[in-house]
Amino acid sequence: MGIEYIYPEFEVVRNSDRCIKCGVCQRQCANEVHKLDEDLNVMLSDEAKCVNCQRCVALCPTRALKIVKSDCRLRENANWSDSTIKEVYKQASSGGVLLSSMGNPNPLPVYWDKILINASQVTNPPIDPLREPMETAVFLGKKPEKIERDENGNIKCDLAPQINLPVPIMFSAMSYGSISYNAHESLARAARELGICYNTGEGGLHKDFYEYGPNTIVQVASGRFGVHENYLNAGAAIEIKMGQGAKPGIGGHLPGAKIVGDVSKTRMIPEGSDAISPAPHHDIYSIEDLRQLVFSLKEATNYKKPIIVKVAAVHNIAAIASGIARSGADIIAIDGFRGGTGAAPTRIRDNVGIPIELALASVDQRLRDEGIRNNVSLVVGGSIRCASDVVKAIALGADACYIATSALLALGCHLCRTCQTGKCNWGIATQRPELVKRLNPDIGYQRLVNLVTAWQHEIKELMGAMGINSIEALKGNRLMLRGVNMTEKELEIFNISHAGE
Amino acid sequence: MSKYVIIGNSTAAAGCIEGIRSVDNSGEITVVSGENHFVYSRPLISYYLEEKTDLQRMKYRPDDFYEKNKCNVLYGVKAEKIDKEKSEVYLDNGEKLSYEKLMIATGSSPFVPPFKGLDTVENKFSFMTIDDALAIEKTVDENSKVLIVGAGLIGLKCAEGLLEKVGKISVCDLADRVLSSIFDDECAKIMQNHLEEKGIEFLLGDSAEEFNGNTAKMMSGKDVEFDVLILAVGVRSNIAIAKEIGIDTNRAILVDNAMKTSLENIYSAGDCTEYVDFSSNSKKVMAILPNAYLQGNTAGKNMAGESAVFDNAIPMNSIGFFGLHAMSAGSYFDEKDGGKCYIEKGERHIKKLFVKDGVLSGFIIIGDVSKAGIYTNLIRNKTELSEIDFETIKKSPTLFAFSKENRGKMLGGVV
Amino acid sequence: MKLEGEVRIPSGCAISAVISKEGNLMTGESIIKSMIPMHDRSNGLGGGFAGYGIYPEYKDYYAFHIFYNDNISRNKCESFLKDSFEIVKAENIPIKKIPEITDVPLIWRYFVAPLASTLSRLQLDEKTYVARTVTKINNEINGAYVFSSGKNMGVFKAVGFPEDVGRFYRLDEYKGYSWTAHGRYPTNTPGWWGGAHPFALLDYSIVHNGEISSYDANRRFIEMFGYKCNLQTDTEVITYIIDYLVRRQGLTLEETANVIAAPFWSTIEKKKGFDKGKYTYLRTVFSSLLVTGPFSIVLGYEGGLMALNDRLKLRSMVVGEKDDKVYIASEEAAIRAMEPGATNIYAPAGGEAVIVNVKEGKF
Amino acid sequence: MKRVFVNEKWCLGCHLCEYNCAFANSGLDNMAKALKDKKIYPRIRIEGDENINYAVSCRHCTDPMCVKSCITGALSINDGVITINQEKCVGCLTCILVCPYGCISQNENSVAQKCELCLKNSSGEPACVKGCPNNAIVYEER
Repeated sequence: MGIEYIYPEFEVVRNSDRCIKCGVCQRQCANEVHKLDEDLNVMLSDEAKCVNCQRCVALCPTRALKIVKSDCRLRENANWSDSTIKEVYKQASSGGVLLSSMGNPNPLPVYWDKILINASQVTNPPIDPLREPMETAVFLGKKPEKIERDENGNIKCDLAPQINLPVPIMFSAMSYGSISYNAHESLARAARELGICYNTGEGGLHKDFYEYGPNTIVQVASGRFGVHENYLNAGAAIEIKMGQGAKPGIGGHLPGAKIVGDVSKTRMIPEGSDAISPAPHHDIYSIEDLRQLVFSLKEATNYKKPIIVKVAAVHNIAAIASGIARSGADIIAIDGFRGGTGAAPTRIRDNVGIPIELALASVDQRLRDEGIRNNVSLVVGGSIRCASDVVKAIALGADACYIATSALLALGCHLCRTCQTGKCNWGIATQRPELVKRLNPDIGYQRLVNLVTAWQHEIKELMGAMGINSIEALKGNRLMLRGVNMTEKELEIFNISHAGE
Repeated sequence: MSKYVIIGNSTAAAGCIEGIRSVDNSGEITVVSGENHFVYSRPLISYYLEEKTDLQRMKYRPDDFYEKNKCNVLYGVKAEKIDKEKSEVYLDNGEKLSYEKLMIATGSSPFVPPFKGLDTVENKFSFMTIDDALAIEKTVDENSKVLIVGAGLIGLKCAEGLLEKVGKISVCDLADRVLSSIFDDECAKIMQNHLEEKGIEFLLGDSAEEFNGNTAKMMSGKDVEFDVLILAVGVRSNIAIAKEIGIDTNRAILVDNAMKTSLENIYSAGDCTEYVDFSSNSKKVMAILPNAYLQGNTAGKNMAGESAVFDNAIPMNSIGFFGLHAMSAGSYFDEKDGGKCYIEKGERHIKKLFVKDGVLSGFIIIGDVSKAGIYTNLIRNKTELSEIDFETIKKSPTLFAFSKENRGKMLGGVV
Repeated sequence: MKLEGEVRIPSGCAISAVISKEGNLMTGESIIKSMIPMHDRSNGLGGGFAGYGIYPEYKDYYAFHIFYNDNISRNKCESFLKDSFEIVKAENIPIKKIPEITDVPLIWRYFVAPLASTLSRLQLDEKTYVARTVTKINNEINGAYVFSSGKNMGVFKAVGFPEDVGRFYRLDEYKGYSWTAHGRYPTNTPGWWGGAHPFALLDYSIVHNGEISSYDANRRFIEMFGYKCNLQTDTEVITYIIDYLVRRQGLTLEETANVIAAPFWSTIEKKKGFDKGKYTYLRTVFSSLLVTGPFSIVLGYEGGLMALNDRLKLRSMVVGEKDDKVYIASEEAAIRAMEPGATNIYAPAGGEAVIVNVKEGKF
Repeated sequence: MKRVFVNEKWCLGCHLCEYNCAFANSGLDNMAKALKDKKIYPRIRIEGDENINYAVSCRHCTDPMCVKSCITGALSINDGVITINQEKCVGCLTCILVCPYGCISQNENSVAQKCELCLKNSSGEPACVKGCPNNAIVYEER
């Protein structure tokens, strides 16, 4: 109270004409916001605990509930926003680093929204995806520089290992531990049905999910949790995680409270011990070290698995990517600064890294300038929100996109951004059994399948409109893009024309 | 084409008809109905008095029941005699019926003790049939003083049915408690208190000894004035017709678990039979409607050539008086019989669970009877209580007491 | 208004071609005639021809056809050429002044051979060297534009209707075993001579009708390998793709067609054994060279022609035959104009390459 | 025949099924109107504790004790579905005494009620199934 007091951010508005006191809100709120007062026979709310996850709103059978932003504001100040001031209060009270989850919510430019897509008119025909074949398959991996022939003159058709995707979308890394077993099962099953890949993240691979191996990317991060020979050989590819868009330059910290049962077994660390991923890989202090790890992993898997190197989009990303492309990596994954996280220091999340759109544009161009674009595939993530974002990313030069936040939304996430509390009311970012069971993978996987299928339809529509009937012909096809509301410099980096040009 | 003859036209007969027809759709079925009524539910006669039902709704089966089941029903006709050699049944109208399979479902009749001076009572009734109910209804008015002899099920249901229609009701019974056949003292007291609160007067451990017009002289010496006398002392199985031809009988006709009597081709079911109580493993007359149906149905199937058994019959009752419900099932073994009793009790409710040999043998509940069938099922299945969470199920009947696996079987498939 | 090369200009077109499998020579008269019935497919802003086997006396020399804006650029270019090549002949390309063709630049022709000393110094094969030189001139010498650079072949193009361009260049005076022709319908250009088609590099020449939607994907990929798409035209990028695949990667024309108009995955899935592997391989490795959107092209090269449609056959193209000759055109009328008695007229399927070669030793 | 089944692995114990059931069988078109400030009499009930929950409703037994034991003939089996004629029922509760699953209960008028798969109301498919937020209750052939 007093100096410590911060007025709640949200208000629970309950329409008493509609509330039938069924108690569903009370039973479903892990934050214990709602309570039936037996004496008054009314439902009461403790709004200080509300994180606006909308679980109660979504389950209230009479639509009696809504959560609104509190209008109890501090005195207006264009420099000192409410949230800035409250962060100062919190830190003055706790003395600690502020933590947040999911992607950077601040109003920084979203370049996807400043890029518009072309369509065919008159001089060439748009193509109707319902009538004509419309191909969205891609192969990720290193392509040979030179065709070779055998003694009979036949082309030698042995390719380096590839990931073959029917649609250029994969689910990006989310570790078992940061998200629940059921969330992982949903992702794995959806990936299998869609023929795409999901990514274990750095928490190892639960024994139940080895069967989804052909649709799994196994990750090796700085903590090396759950990494062993079978694990490396279990997936379709191995991803070395050097960085994450939400928190470039820092490691991870999964509190011991979440290292329970199967999470501990899967990570191969004792129950209750904190899972700390160091900021760097302590065997990689430079690019030549990365090359060694890449080849160690290739050796361990008999050169059967493509190696992905994932980095956060940072200032010097083009040069970094060029280095990675020459390290023996087959695929480079770049994670933009809006990418999600289960927990990150707020200052890092909100201030470090660059937008994926710019990173992609400059990396693709740099690799082409160096003539090595075909030696490596490029996967981008960090807030790919919809099918048109995918199309724009491909047209800027990506081979495929990683999606995670959108996948979580499909699983029920309402972006309340409090994953770090472990009390996810939607059963996603939690290990509490009673919460985990709220995500039925039968529903979850189907929704993921629906989402990607819907995006695929939209991608086909957008391609058809452009007169393109294969995604290959879209890759790097920046002529299909125009900018709006951009400076000359931005247009130059994107290497696109302004709309109207 | 088989010829089936059913003597009787109540629940066991209906069960028998449905049993036959589930196997044999063409055999000829003849029903000999002593009462001049479409099959109706006997226990509803008290509800009729109470106006909770009517003659139409009392019908046990839809109006097209006999037609659909292709039955020839002889109303108001009684079977007088069976010729087992010729396989024929002689009727009181002089006709005879030949049968291949015979069902004796003669039920029971009110037992009227030989009271002195009973013939001096003008308005005296039994309470067994719809005709009894109709006659009582015609006789009573709001000032009537009714004396019911017998505080068993029949007497008390009659009291409930009449309470709103008459001035006063007194119930006497030689036993010192109400519902003595299903309740122990403790339970009986709770129910008695409830009935007394509603306005019924009890004279227990006391009974009429002699009647003189509208006065009953009690054993205690007391005189009780009444306008209407209802005799609900008990019932006797109607077994004469069976006994006559040498069918094995005790208090009632003895049947096995296929409902066969000791004579070939002759079956019996319902209140006129005596058979094994699964909960105590002893032969009993369990004159309750569900069992009558189940017996009749089993018999019917067997008469038509199947081999069905009904081998887990238990005594059970579900009764309510003025909103207070009571249920009982199985057998009650107290400690001297090697049993154990768990009791949960309050002023207006009680629950007693009787356990013997590691299984639930019986229970009595007054008050919240919801889900009591789960207990009944424990008795019927002789479920080992060690396999379930008895502590949980003691508090209230719930499938939660079963293992996850068993619960999965119960709820996860077709049962 | 931006000029050709400064902006990408979509255009519709007419194409036509003829080849004698026996290597019999034909004057350019017939191919000019073929463009007349397709007059409406052009808008007078570009027309051109390529003839093969037309310089038998200089067949061992690269024939450079060059537009100059003026003599300054010519002098600059010629002095550059002299440093790198032996020039056996330099001359104006003969033309006939006609009112339909105006704003004529300087049009020169050189028969050249790379200096052996230069080649050995640079450790380059002849063709690579020539291709580089052409790219260099076109990129670096202002006002000079090499529009034909093959041996024993030549491209003739101008701003105007194709039939006028043919007369302008006096093509009836040349004899070749194969000819291609192009009429252009650009939608947004003042017209520039260099921008007319065919587009050629070494002995490859391309006439193309269509507007490909994969342009920038193709361009940005091919530019990794030293090509510069200055004209921003489909023809240019397709020429470079073919040069890259055939000359530099050593693919056959069929294989090249399987990259440019790759079979659908569903089609590849139905193939068996080696073929399935090969198609998958080609499509995977050269995914960025898949050309989508409408096109019909005729590729001319030493000793043959290849016609190819996009996978969905979004542009018309028919093939006909008569005796030793094979005819290809956007419309059957064009074939009939060349040979009224042509038979076996058919429309090749989308993605189906039609390759016609002159008999070995006949060219 | 399709029946209602619960998978306790996914039952959250939210009790929405009970409210949806009560509403579907209320004959009213608005849940607040139907249930506000009223005791509900659902035909499906949640059992369990804080960790394990599951919903129970009539199993529609192939050999139903309730139908055989009903003293009035109010319960009957029609095309596999066990239905009750509440006009006939006098509330003796014998059915409750014999149902092995505890699936029959008393309604607000003290007569027996049970799940009739929403065949008699306007829900279309069983309301408990339709409203279950986690697909813990399904309506299917097994």
